[in-house]
Order: sequence, then structure tokens, then C-alpha cells
Amino acid sequence: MLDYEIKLDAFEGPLDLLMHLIEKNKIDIYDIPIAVLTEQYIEYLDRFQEFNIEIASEFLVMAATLLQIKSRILLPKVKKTEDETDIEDELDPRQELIDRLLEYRRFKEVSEILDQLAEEQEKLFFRSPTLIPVQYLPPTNLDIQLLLEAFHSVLEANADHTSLVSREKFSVQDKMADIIFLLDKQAGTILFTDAFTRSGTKNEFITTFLALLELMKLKTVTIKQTQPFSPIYINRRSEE
Amino acid sequence: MFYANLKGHVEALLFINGDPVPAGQLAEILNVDKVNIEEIVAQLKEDMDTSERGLTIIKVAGGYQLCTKPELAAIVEKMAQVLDNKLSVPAMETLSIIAFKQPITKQEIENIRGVRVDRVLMKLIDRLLVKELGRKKVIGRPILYGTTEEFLKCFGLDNIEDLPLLPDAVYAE
Amino acid sequence: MFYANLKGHVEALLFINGDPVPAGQLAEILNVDKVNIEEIVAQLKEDMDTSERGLTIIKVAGGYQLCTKPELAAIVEKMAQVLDNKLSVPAMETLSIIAFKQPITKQEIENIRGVRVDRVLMKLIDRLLVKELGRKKVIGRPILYGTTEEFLKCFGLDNIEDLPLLPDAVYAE
Repeated sequence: MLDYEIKLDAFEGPLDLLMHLIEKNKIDIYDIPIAVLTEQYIEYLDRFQEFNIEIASEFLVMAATLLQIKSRILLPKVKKTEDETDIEDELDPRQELIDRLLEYRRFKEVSEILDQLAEEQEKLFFRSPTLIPVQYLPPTNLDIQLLLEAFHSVLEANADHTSLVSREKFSVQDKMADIIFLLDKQAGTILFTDAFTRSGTKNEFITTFLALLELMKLKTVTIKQTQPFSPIYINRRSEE
Repeated sequence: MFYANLKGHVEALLFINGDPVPAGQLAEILNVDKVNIEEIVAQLKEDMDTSERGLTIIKVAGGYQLCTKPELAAIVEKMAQVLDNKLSVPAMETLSIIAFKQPITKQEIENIRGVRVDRVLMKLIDRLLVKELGRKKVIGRPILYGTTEEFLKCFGLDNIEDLPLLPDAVYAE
Repeated sequence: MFYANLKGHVEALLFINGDPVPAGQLAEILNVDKVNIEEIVAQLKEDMDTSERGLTIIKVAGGYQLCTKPELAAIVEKMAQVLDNKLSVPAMETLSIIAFKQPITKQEIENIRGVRVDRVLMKLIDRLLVKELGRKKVIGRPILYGTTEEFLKCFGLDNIEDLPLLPDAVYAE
């Protein structure tokens, strides 16, 4: 009666069930009596009480494979013509199954070894790392020549601007970007006066003011003052 | 021994780090050769193992790590919240296949185990024991899986070559 | 001493517990009296302090805690130090501007380089090559930056006057 309590998921799969039968019947894995094994395998499947389609299909595929091997063994060997040698025919029809079972068994054994390793390792206890703030050290072997070259390349890149358009140091475009950048950094609101605190030249003040007007025209920002002489705020309009 | 005075330094560094520390990193910090570090660690470990100390050193995942002695596990467990992290048999089998056959695709694992491994594989990835390594250059470009550093730590292996030899020579490809 | 064999146990328990462990808890786990724990810890601490160990025990917040010896602080800190071997081109350019034009504000650097330098500047400060010097007395009181002593060392300079003279008087504002 006990047999009827066998559950499909007691076996991890068709190979596991086959291994169980092989061990139970002390079968030589290299010389499987395929008829006996097939019979027992199918008998087991019949006894399974619960029938989970997804799991069962894997077991059924194996049953079909076993039956196929069995029939190939039973079939009389096809006579070969003199030239033709059918390699497949010369192979033991069981060979593929034997290979699969051997490989499966090998990994079952390995997993037991790994299990022991893990068990040993579980006896060791560690401590969590102490957090030390990362400190970056300065680079080594820098050359003063490199520094000089870097400076020259900056000056060269800058040369056009400084000589020709020195008065255009502050463009309305740049200032607009500046204000947007500040707004983004400050969660969308800055003090009106904050937009002006840079180099402090008159030229820059004018440019900043123009930039602000442009942004208002584009409806990118709004200006708010709750009462006379209270601080003026610039707000970024949320994009709807 | 010449560098005996550095034993304490090594111990302090391993203590702070918690995780395995490669010999090279210790060598750099202490400004000695890697071979010196190996000597220092060996001696430090011997000191620890031959005295009434509670700690020892293991070589794991490419580095040295400080840990409690295995014989104290019962005592330490009383304090540590020990989670039952044991892997199920299917998970362990799948993991061994991946460990020995990596890089390997899901389909290849399933061919060996004879069952679908989707859920088991997800579990192993969740536990950080297995990771994706890339894609196999065949039709469908299936994902290739392999083991992680966490895997080495869990099984006390210094590197993947430390895996036990497969029992059956027939299959040594 | 009677409980000397428990020294290793105490060490292991303190090791896995990052936080201070009260004597009472240790006593409970090891099944001895609290006063025994105090003796064991005292002896363990003495062993540690009188030998070439890297660790010691402190009494803190009502418990015992394992920590690295104070004299090893400098070594331990090295663990978290990262040597940045190369400066990127933008970093080098920004550094050169600061070196030759110091003290200089961020805005002034940006005016010369034509791009925002916030991140590069942070990196140079992190790398200890640049520091804040004070604030410029203009509206907004922007921060002034200059080079550090580390900077001199990195470039093999004795002092800042050793910087080569700029070839072009035009740029000396």
C-alpha cells in the first residue's frame, strides 16, 4: 500500500527515478536490461497519484524514449549492403541513455561533495567590514611640464574669445543656462539676488537681467514677491 | 623572522576588511613583497591555530579572511542569527553542473538534469551564487551562466580550480 | 586560571559581533558567571596587548568590543586609500589654471575653460591637490581656490614660486 503514496515530485525528474530503479534493482548501469527497466518505470508512472501536467510531461518523454530503445533492440538488425555501414546501427541503442545516466549520477555525487564543503564552511563565522571613508590620494609622478602644457592648451583654446570678443564674456544664452542650472540645483526656486552673484561686473548684471527677461518670455520661469521689499523669488515652471 | 612585527598589522587589516583581502593588496599597504605576506599570514595562522585563540585565517576567493575557528561553531551559533540557508537537492545539483561546466546555457543544464531548471536557476541567481556571463554565439543567443565570487566563499574555495575533481574520468572532456 | 580555555570563545563571540557585547550576554552564552567573564576578558586583553597582535578589547557602551590597536590606525586607514594614478585632461587643465592663477574662484575658472568645472574641482579637492583658500570679497563672497602642499610634492616643487613663469604677459591679469 505504501507504494501508492509515492508522489511524482519525490523524484527530481525522470533521470532521478531511473537512478532510483537502477539502484533498487542493483542493475549494472553499463548493461541495462531495458525491458525490465521500462516496465518498472511505467509501472511507477501509473502509480503516481497526483498528476502535475508540467512535471509529468518530462516523465512521459522518458517513457517514450525507453519504449523506443526497447523496440530498437527487439527489431531484427537491418541487413546492410556491402558498402554501407550504418554507424548508428552499430551503436548500442542504450548507449545515449547510459551516457546521460552516468553524467547525471556524476553530478549527483559532485553535489554531495559540494554539500559537505558548504557544511564545513558554515562552521566559520565572519564579521562585516568596518566602513572606512574612502580617501583618494593624489596621483604620483606628475611632471611640471605637463602642467605647463595643459595651461598653454587652455590659453590657446581661449585665445580667440579673449582677444576678439572680450566684451562678450557673458552672453545672454550662457546666463539663461546658468539660471536654469541654479534652479535645477535648488529644487526649482532661487532668490532673485542669487541669479546675480557672480563676478559682479556691470556687464554681467545687464546680461543676467536680459537672460531673466528672456526666460520669463519663454515662460520657463516666474517671478514672485509676496509684498513690497520682501525677497523676490525666481521659480522654475514645471513642464506639464 | 624578519617581518614578524607585521603579524599584528596583517591581523588588523583583515579584521577591518571583513571580506577576503588579496595578498597583493596587503603587500602594497604594508610595503613588502607578496611572498613576505604569504609568510606572515602562514605564521599568524599557525600562532592562532596552536593557541587558545578563537580566530583563524582561511584562504578563500583569492584572498585571506579572518574567521572564527570551526570547532567554536556551536558557541558562535548561539549568538549569531543563523539562517537556515541550506540549498535544496535540485539547487545543489544544478549548481554543481554550472560550477563544472561553466559557461553553460539553461538548455544544456536541462539536458543533463532531465528537468526544467528555470525556478532553481532564478533561486541560485537570487542567492548570488550564479550569474550571467554573456551569451552563447549560437542561434537564439542563449544566456551563459557561471558561478560568482559568493559561490567561492560559500564553499570555501580559493578559486574555481580548487573544485574537487569529477569522479568519472570518462567524462573529462 | 580556571576559565582560560574560554578565552577563545570570548574572542570568537566578540569577533562576529561588531557592536559591544554586554558581559551578561557572554556569561549566558558560555554558561559562567558574569565575574568570570570579566576575568576572562581581562586576561584576553592582556594577552593581546602584550603580544604582537593587531587587535585589542575595549569596554564601551556597557559592553566589550574587539577593535584594532590604536597604534595601527595609520595602517588601517591605508586600507581605504585609493591611489589615483592619472589625471584626466580636463582635470589637468583646471589644475593648471588654479596653479597659475591662484587664488581663483570657480566662476573665474569656468570663464577661462568655457565649461562647468564643478565635478573636476571636486575631484581635485578629493585628490588633495586643491583646497579652499578663503572667500573673495565681492558680491556672493565666492570661494577662492588654490593648490596644496600635496600639489607641490606631486610636481616635485619646493614651493609655489618654483612654478615656471608664464611666457605670455597678456594672460597675467
